[in-house]
Amino acid sequence: MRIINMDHVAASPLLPQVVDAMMPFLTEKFGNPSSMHSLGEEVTETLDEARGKVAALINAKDHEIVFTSGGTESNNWALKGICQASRSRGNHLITSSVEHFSIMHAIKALEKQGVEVTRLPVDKYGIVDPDDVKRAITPRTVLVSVMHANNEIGSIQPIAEIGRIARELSIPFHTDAVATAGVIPVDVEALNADLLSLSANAFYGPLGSGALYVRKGVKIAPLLDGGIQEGGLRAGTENVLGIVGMSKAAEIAAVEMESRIAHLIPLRDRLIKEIPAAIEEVELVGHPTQRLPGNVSVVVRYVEGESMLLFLDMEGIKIASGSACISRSLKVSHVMLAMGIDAGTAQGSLLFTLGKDNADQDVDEVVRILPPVVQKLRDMSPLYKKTSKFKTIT
Amino acid sequence: MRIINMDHVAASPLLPQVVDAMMPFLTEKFGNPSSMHSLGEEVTETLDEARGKVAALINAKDHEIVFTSGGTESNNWALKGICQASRSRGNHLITSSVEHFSIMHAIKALEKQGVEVTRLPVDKYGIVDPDDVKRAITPRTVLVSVMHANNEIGSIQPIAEIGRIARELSIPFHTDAVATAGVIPVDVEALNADLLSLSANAFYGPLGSGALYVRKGVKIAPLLDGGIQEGGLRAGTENVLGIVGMSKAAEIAAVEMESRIAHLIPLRDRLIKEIPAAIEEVELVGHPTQRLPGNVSVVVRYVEGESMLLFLDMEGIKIASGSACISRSLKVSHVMLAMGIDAGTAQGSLLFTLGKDNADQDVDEVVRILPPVVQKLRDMSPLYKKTSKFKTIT
Amino acid sequence: MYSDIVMEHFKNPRNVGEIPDADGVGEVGNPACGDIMAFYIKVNGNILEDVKFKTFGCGAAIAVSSMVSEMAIGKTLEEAMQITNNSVIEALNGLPKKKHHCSNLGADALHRAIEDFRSKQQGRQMEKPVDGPEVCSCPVCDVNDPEEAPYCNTACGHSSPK
Amino acid sequence: MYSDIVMEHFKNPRNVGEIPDADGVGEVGNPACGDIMAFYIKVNGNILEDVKFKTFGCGAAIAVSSMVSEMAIGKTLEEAMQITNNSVIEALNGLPKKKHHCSNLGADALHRAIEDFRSKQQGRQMEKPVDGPEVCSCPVCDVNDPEEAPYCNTACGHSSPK
Ligand SMILES: Cc1ncc(COP(=O)(O)O)c(C=O)c1O
Ligand SMILES: Cc1ncc(COP(=O)(O)O)c(C=O)c1O
Repeated sequence: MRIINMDHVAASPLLPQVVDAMMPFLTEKFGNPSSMHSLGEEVTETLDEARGKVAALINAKDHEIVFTSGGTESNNWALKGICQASRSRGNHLITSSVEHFSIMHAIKALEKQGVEVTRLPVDKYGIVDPDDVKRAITPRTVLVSVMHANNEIGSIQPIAEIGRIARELSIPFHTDAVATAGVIPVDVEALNADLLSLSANAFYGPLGSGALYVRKGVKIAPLLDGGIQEGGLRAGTENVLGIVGMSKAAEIAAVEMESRIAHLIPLRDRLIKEIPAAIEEVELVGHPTQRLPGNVSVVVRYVEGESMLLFLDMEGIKIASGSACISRSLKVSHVMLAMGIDAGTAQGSLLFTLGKDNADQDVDEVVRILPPVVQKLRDMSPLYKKTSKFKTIT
Repeated sequence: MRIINMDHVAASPLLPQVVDAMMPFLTEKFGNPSSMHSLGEEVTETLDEARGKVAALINAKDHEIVFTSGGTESNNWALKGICQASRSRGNHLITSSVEHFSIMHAIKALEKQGVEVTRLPVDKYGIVDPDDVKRAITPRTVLVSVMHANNEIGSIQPIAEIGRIARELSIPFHTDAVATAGVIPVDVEALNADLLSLSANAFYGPLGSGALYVRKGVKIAPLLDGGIQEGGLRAGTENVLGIVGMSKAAEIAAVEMESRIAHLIPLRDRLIKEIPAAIEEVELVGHPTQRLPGNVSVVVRYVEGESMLLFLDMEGIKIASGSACISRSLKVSHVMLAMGIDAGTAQGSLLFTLGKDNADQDVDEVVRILPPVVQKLRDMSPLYKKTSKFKTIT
Repeated sequence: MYSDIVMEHFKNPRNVGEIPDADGVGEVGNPACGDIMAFYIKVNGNILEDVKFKTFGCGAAIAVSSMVSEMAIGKTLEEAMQITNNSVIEALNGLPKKKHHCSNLGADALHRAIEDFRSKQQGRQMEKPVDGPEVCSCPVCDVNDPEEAPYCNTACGHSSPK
Repeated sequence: MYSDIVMEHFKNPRNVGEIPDADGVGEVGNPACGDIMAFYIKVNGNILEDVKFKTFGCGAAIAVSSMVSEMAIGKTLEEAMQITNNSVIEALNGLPKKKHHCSNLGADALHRAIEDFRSKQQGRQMEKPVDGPEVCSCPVCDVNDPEEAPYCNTACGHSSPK
């Protein structure tokens, strides 16, 4: 059976060039960049180059890139590190109500320590109004953190505008760009970002590798204290393998980005059009055009996401869902709730995240396989009114 | 030129079996363990197995192992997470004066937030007196953290005894076992440890991968908040590659540990005997027998470590030093200072950390090459009194 | 994740449907938690002559419903009341821990249908059942998690303090 | 890490030694920071006829000492006083940033030896020089770090607050 991976948000395969770049660091280049001797030095040089490649991807300067263990660490560090460093200035954070768990729960942890939080609402497309940011700012505000694009619903936020508002009032601005960096153009200057989180797997780099961009001059406390790796900002022996892989992936993403986007958008738009045409009572979640090039998020009424996902999995189609059963938290996506979608409807969430290797025939397959799966499950659903009251399907 | 790596504390090459185990996760097994579908599931199974292997290495239960980005994260998390979770119980920490930077500076960060700290002295071998631990405990003590063995001087602490004292008073006990786990027997039951940090490279696993053992029932706040990876204790997409490598390395370490130790101790003891025999005014640092099997730490008077290291590097011998010039902090090792070694003498630090591939002929080479290097540098040193006052060496 | 038996029941659920003139009906769950199960029973004497269900929920919920229906058919009411979460899980050759709460719903819905039948027999209107679990289960240690945390705060071995 | 010129001077340092009847002696540094340099000069008229040094320190410290001695020999005292940290670093084809503080010591020690010579000429005893840098430099941004932090707390782009 051909595997159709449309769950790139969860994991994308490494590019072959990335694997090739990593290979020497599995064998002969095993040094620790902290070592003074030649074994360490060759690795130090590699890390310097890696930093440059990741910096180039987002138009940053080399020394503004700090390697981390992924988007979650970057997000936790940005929030906790800025709050810690800003205690004398204030204790108020502004964020949105559709952030990733790694922002949402880091902020909850800060709230327990007395930090005050404004969570901005979103419109029905999941998008923040920059004017709300302006209104929320107080003299005690130490950070604005709004994600660049939402991984679950695909909507892209007006980050440049939000960043401009924060910059005018000299408030540091962080954006979680895990869903966008390496995927669509991300430029820390254009976005007015002071801190920006990214994660390697979004652009076909290894899982568990990421970076935080920290604009020169921004005061941030370390999350990991210890040795003087990463300019004293992030201690710990570096995950050299991950960094090498991420940087190679970043280098390639910069080159291929335009053609990847041009490839993805027509596939995305076919699914957005053809799924609701084939199945009644299916709705698109998120903004129709202001969205990630590979993101198709829909809700299918009267059925629950995991059951659809399992049938699709058996047919070789790999996707995700924001339903409660699938979430390890057993709660329906807070993102959809924030957009005004009710919890019952949100259970029918299906999330297709396309990648560079998806093709038109993959879309054909989804459009062929999904409708009978949905029908079978609707026939079993006590919520589905249209089914003949006494019909059984066994 | 044959490379003689005696800097295993900085980096050890991956075992070939570890590389083999990692390979599939560079290519076809790219899934995210959080995914519901088959791509994720095969990886989830791998992580479960990996947890079991790491647990077995230290006699823990599977669910007590939490994967981290290395020893530094494990140490930071143990300290900050316990303090955070224990606010209502107290705010006093007990530690030693010879801990790794990742403990020392995490504690300094906590001190700035009002945590009170007792730093226990050490004897001339760098060893803590368990009675001092007992005396330091107050009703407000929330954690005792003393390392298992010191990476720089090799001395092994009386951890089981310190753990017993803490256990009797129901105070959580953490030990930084980065230098010992996978190297010598580490058993969380025998050591009475409630939390234990380990790092994969100590036993020929990848850099930037580690774990924290958290005994069932111990209350700890997350350092990385977010998704429900690692049972909700450590959010973030897992570094699957690193975890797979670490677990394979752990599995092999458990099997080979005894023979590795039997191989290392005679090499270590030859260096400990033959270096001072070949060079006058060289002293062993740390305990002569209560020490890591591969650790040889000496101070060479009147010369500075980096200059010796560079000459050895040119001859293919890779070692480390605790001298200020080598430390990225430009400060001499706090460990040696705590042992009562003066700063000037400590500059002459040389640290040989042997690995399983070192052989007798490597020891021969060191004993052959080191003495003329030292003599050349002593002849250049304004501190070396014995040289003829007017002799030049050019 | 799921055992072969679970997958078999999920793929080919037995006894799906409604019974138009059911002697008892039981419904539990709510869409917010992701599962709703409705059980319909036909009683002959003291015997469950027919059992049907409709389920909105995850794979486990569907398999559990199917298994409960199979286990119940032909049993006496007393025997059917003995069907427990654990016996269902056992019959399914196990369920992932985080899915255990789904199996509770299956037995509950059946029991409610039987109670509904008994109430009707006694000429009483069964009191409107409280809606299923108001709080969803902890995925980590399988206790109810009353709070907004993404993981269990209370009963797991490692617990994360508030 | 080091340039070829640095390595060359480190491996084969020029002018190592002491001058028994030196006209001026300058010593800077302290062992706690890892570097001590002692310079000995022989002055003929206004010219540095001979310069020798002894150095305890890292590779950069030795190379800097050697380079300073070479640059100084044959120069007038005034010219030698113009030798700066930067000119030494330049002559060495650069030094790693974290080693910049070593190069300061080389020029300083030479200048002290010259001052010692001048003081003696004027029949004064040179005031005992203060011992080298009491605080060691920040490896990250190369400013003095007065505190115990392992990295620079003040002037780097990213700074970590107290
Ligand atoms: C928007 C967003 N932020 C943060 C993260 C967390 O990144 P990581 O899984 O690398 O920790 C993710 C992961 O999917 C994400 O989609
Ligand atoms: C005793 C000790 N603890 C902690 C660490 C930090 O571990 P890592 O480098 O994996 O962050 C080290 C590293 O060498 C160590 O030797």
